[in-house]
Amino acid sequence: LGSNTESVSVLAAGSLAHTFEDHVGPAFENETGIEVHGEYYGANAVMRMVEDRTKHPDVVVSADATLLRDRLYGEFTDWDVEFAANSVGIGYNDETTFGRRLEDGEPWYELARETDEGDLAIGDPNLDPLGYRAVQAFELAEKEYDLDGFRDEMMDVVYEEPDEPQIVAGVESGSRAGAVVYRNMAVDHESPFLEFPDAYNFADPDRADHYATVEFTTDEEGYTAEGRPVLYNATVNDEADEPEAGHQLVQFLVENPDLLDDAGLTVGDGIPRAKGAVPEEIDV
Amino acid sequence: MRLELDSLTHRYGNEPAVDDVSFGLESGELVALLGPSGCGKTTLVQAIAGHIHPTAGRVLLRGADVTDVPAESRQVSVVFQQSTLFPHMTVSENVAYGLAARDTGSERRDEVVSEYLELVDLRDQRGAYPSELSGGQRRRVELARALAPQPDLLVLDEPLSALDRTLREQLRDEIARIQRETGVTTLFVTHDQEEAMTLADRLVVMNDGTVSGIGEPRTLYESPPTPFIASFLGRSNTFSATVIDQQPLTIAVGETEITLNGSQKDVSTGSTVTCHVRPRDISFRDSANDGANLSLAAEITRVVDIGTHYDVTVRIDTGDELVVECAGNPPAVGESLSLALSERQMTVFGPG
Amino acid sequence: MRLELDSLTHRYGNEPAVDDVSFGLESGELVALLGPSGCGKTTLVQAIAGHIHPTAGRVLLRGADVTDVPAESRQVSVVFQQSTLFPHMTVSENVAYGLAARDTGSERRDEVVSEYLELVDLRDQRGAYPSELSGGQRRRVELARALAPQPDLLVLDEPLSALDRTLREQLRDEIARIQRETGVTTLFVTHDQEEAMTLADRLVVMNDGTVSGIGEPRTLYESPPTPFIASFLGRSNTFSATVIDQQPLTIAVGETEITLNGSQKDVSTGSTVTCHVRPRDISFRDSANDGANLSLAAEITRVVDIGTHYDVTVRIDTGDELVVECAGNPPAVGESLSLALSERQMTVFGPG
Amino acid sequence: MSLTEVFHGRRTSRTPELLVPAVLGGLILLYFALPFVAFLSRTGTANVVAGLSTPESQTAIRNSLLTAPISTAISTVLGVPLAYILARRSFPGKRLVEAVVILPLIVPPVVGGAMIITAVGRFTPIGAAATAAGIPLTDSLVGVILAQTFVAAPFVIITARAGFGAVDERLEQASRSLGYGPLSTFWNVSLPLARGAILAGVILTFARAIGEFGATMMVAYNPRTMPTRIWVDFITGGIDAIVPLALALLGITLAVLAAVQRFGRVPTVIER
Amino acid sequence: MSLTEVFHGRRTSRTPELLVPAVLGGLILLYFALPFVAFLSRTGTANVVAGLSTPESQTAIRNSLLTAPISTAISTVLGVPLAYILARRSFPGKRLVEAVVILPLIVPPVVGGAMIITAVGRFTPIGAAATAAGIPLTDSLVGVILAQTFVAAPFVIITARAGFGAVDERLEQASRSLGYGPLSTFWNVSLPLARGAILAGVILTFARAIGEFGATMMVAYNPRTMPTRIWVDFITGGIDAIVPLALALLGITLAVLAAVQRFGRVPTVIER
Ligand SMILES: Nc1ncnc2c1ncn2[C@@H]1O[C@H](COP(=O)(O)OP(=O)(O)OP(=O)(O)O)[C@@H](O)[C@H]1O
Ligand SMILES: Nc1ncnc2c1ncn2[C@@H]1O[C@H](COP(=O)(O)OP(=O)(O)OP(=O)(O)O)[C@@H](O)[C@H]1O
Ligand SMILES: [Mg+2]
Ligand SMILES: [Mg+2]
Repeated sequence: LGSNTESVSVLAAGSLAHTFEDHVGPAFENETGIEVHGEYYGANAVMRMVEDRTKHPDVVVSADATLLRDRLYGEFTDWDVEFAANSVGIGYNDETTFGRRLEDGEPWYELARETDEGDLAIGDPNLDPLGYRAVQAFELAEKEYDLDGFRDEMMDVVYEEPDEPQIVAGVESGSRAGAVVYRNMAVDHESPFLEFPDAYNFADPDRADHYATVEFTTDEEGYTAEGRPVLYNATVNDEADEPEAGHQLVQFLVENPDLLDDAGLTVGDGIPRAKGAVPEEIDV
Repeated sequence: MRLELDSLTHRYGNEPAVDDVSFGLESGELVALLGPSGCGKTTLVQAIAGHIHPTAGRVLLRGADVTDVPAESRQVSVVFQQSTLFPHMTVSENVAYGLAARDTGSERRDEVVSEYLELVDLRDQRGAYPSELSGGQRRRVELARALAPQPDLLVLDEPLSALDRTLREQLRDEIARIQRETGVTTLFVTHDQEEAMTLADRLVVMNDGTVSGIGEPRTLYESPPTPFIASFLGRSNTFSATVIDQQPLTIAVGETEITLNGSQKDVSTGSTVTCHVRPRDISFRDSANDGANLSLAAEITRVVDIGTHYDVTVRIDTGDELVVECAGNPPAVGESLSLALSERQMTVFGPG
Repeated sequence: MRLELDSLTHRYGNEPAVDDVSFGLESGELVALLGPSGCGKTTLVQAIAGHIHPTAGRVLLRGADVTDVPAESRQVSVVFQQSTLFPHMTVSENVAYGLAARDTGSERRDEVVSEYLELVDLRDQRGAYPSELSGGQRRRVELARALAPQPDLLVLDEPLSALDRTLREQLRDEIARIQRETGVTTLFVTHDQEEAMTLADRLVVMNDGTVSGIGEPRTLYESPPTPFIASFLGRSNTFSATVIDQQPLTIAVGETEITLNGSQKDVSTGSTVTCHVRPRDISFRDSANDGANLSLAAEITRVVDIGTHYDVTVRIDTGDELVVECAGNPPAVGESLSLALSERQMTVFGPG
Repeated sequence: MSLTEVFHGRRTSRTPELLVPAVLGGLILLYFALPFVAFLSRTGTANVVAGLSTPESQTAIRNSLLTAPISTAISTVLGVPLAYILARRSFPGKRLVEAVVILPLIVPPVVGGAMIITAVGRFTPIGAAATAAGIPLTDSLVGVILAQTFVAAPFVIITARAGFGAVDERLEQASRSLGYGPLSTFWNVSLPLARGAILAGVILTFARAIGEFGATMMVAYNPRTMPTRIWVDFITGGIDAIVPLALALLGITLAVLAAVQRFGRVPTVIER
Repeated sequence: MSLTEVFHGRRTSRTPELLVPAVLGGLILLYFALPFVAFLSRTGTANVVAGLSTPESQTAIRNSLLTAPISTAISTVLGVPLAYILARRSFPGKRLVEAVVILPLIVPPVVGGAMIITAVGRFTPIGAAATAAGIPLTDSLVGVILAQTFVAAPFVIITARAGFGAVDERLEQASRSLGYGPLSTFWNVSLPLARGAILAGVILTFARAIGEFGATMMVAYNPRTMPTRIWVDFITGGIDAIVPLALALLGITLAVLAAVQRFGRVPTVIER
């Protein structure tokens, strides 16, 4: 049982499944001979599993840089590297009325207001950054276009999906007209995508302050997340079985922005960026 | 005709179990279907009841062809050979089951159930479940269940075989009484010759899937049409003889010549015939055997005390051994005696 | 003793099925266990075989207490009342099963299987599965399976009840032969009196969970110790009489006085007694009934032709009805006749 | 039952006979029990009551108690007749029908859920029609029931079929000969005799339905049932957070099981 | 079988009799089949061969074909003896044992998986010892087998128990009286007579094991089996991407099913 080849285990946010499975993994193995064993859950679940030691990955990758720092710093790590950004928008099904009208150029917020309950999906804001980012995007859009009560209206009609994978599947399979997703997810699934303007797409690190004007507090734990750019960061678990391979993988992410770009992520200026006591194996 | 089988044939796979069987029951008749184990009796019952579809032939009930009619529409009450009591119902629920199907009111139903449980001597077991009954008790419940709906056609597949003689005779008499009183047409399957002969208006004797003979019990018993029936319908002795003359038929048994005035058998002179006579019908010649007009010399070879009587085995001239039933004072082994038998009780079968 | 039951009692729930039964079988004996349906025969068999644990009492085999010994160590061959053929084995595999347990070599096994299938007349069914056999054929396979391991103790629970008479007698004779030849101790459970009396060295007659009498067949038949045995062991007529005198015992049957020289019954003068006589043992008085020393006046009330003989019902002075078996030429209904019966064949039971 | 009694009476003297099977069986029991014991000993049961009194837990329990019995009822009413037909009739395509019956067992529930969505999602013809009629088939209690039924119904079908197969056909013949048609015979004889098996199947179906997560998550993540709530609790609060609901789930199922056994006088759960 | 024949012979004239059950049964069949049909008709089957020839798919298939039979074998070897004891003996604590047997069915598999981790995860004494011995119990094929066995074993236990319950105890008595002890009687009589039920249980267990996802994901996300691979394909490529492996999974299971039926001469899958 098991193979002799070296491997590194990665616990990553679900929105990165495609990136790691189809782009990073094969390329990394090609270069180093080390297999990438990925596991993908919602970003919150990832943190939870590490904290509880349900899972013990070598590398942890988060879709929300701050989340990782808040949850894992101290006990599991004291550094991380931001290696890519992503933008938020609406993935839609172009066979639905909603989709067609969106393609015809009607403003998404008008159309979204007219949808029936459940036509649009967002991630579960209590579990998943993608979920609360959608809520925050609604709030920023409300401010942007002076749409009174838009956020609350939307919260009444949207459906909260548990996990990132279901969101796109719902749109694909005809269960939803559209969903607030990351760009790379739409790219993965080759489904049409309407990117939000920079004002509320969370893609621009320079607008961090603007994004931070909205916040969301989760039901369960009362964890308050303020709006911030979608920045993917990675770290190596202090308890890792294969810290060497882990460091190599993080280094590989830093060195291969093109690969990430191909996967639908954005690697703009100022990225990669290190934070904390980055080990010397890693050179940003 | 109430029930008629018309050229019925049934095969299990390729094995024919019943082959071209035809017979009928007149309304009100009680016919016993008799035959050795494996001869196809149960197969016929299943075909009549509608639980197997015959390979060929027809089943007619009350004049109508029912070969394709489902069992529940045939209105035939059946006691199956293997127990079919409903294990989840008590004795009285089992008996009431057939009544409910016929829309008997529930008060009347209780009455009828009690009546039939009384009949089979199971008042005290009313509330018991079948698993709590002995083999014989189960049988009796099945009988009561079949009789309770007062059907006009009753098929009983060995209903009494698990019972002791007292109870068997009692139920046999009851079946006969019910049959007499209600005139229900009854087909009674049994392997017990005595039972068949006691009960039945007519016998259908089967052998190896075919009908071997049909007739009234005494006729079949006293003048069996085939050697099979002769030996099957009661204990039978056979010995061979040679035909010496035709008119009147005279045969030689060893050195004894016997003239049979009554028999009109079509056998040629010189041929060998088989004679059949029942152990009961032979006695040892003494002053009283006036009715027995034939004599044979014999030597006693064995005497078995079987409780109710003695079985005395004798050897006659031809070397054949015969059994003689004898009520008391059996002769001693080795003794030479003269056997008395009457022409009326002897049957002669031609060669082949 | 080969097999001994010591004060055996068994209750199902609270219902006692067998109550304080004790009897034993000597080595080589063939004992028939006889009794009406539901009297507890099968319960005893199950206790002997080790499939139920008696509520009280002990089972001893070959001198050792086996009450707590599991069935497989008891070395008792059993034919159960309900079929227990293994449905997933062919006929010959079923018969060979018990041989394999006893480490018989496989060649020898085949031989023995063939031998016993021959015995029960089922050569041709070797390869058939039990579901393809008729009721009687299954029974025969079970018999062969029990006999094949040549046990020294055999318990047969109604092994022949599903068979036709010819086969039954044949197998009965075979069982008797095997028993004689091998000396296997055999307990033969049956509800058939004739079978029991033909086969057994001794009878154990049960009634309602208790032993009603034990003895040799003829003794029990001719001098039944209890009215139950009298009526159970054969057809029985009873009529009441009054004791007139003690030495010699003289009784009045209606207006007829009968003196019984041989009977030494302890009954007081003036008490009412019950007399028992079998239908076979009564005849109509004519010149030949020399052995029958007693006479009773009677009137013919009914004549039934039951094939092998006639059942003639007569009414005597006391109003009791008796049945007389009569081989031929029955008298006419209404005729008045004198009955002949012999003292030896009459049993008198005291009051109570 | 006399046979139970037979064994009862001899139990003490006989138990060692089955030592080998007892040891083998003990191993798997141990393996089943170990995770539960470890789970409970790790987490403790302190705050169970508090955990169950939150409105979220209450809602989840209410939803589960509403949907699981309905799914079980649907599965039973539709599945038992199918089981009877499968046990008693041969017909062309029977193998296919049998394959269809076990398909939902083979497919991982999440995949099954995805398939259900492709069939009845809100923009499929069926889903759209239902939504128009005011009965959305996804993201609703109806959706939960659809998911539960899909995943759990094979249990009652398979168990009931085994039960019917064990009913002696001759008893049905006897009922027919006593004047009852096939349906009344089914009702009076086959059904009561297979009752034990059917009840066992119903219990299994209920257990599977109330514990169903994968397909439910796909078809109706909201409204939350106990398993979806457990998942959310797990992700937000970790393994310790799921103790209250997990215990409630086990408790409810075992209680239903005991009730059905007592009420239906089924000797044991998993009998036939 | 003569009884089949009985019905065969009458089928044509009788089918309408069972119209009501047939219609009810048809409904649930339709509901089972609909998602599959919708799924396949939506996605088509064009690139199945291509999808199956990727190294990832190959590995997943290999891992599944390795682990599922082992889990099934373990479940059978340990479960059938337990089933026999449950069918034949009464003992104190029997109810508890029965409850333990169905616990894995009640718990949602992900929760079950989480529980397994609390018992044998790498930081537990058992898990640590095993890892030290070079046999890690999580994230390994051994872990997959542990998860599959936990989730699937109840099936063979429950089905086999039903099978043993239907075996006439008198046949076992006859075998005992012919000189066979309880173990040989079990082997020669009870086992062959319950064979149909046991094989059906083995098939169900195999189907459940090879399709197991929830617990496997928790205990051993890697190495990937077919269901975990399907999941990853699903989250990376969406619903169309899972067609090849989903079809392969169905195909393998149905093939095993057919083979066991033929080989074991079980009349039908789900019989007893
Ligand atoms: N289901 C079956 N499959 C194959 N052969 C069968 C089947 N049932 C009966 N037979 C065969 O058909 C023949 C007739 O069987 P049937 O049961 O009708 O006999 P029977 O006269 O009732 O015998 P018995 O007096 O022993 O009950 C037998 O030779 C038997 O072996
Ligand atoms: N399992 C049981 N539970 C309760 N009562 C039973 C059980 N088995 C038998 N009995 C009762 O015990 C008594 C004796 O039954 P048993 O089977 O020993 O009778 P039997 O003499 O063999 O009768 P038969 O000749 O009818 O087979 C009967 O009254 C029967 O009702
Ligand atoms: Mg028969
Ligand atoms: Mg008995």
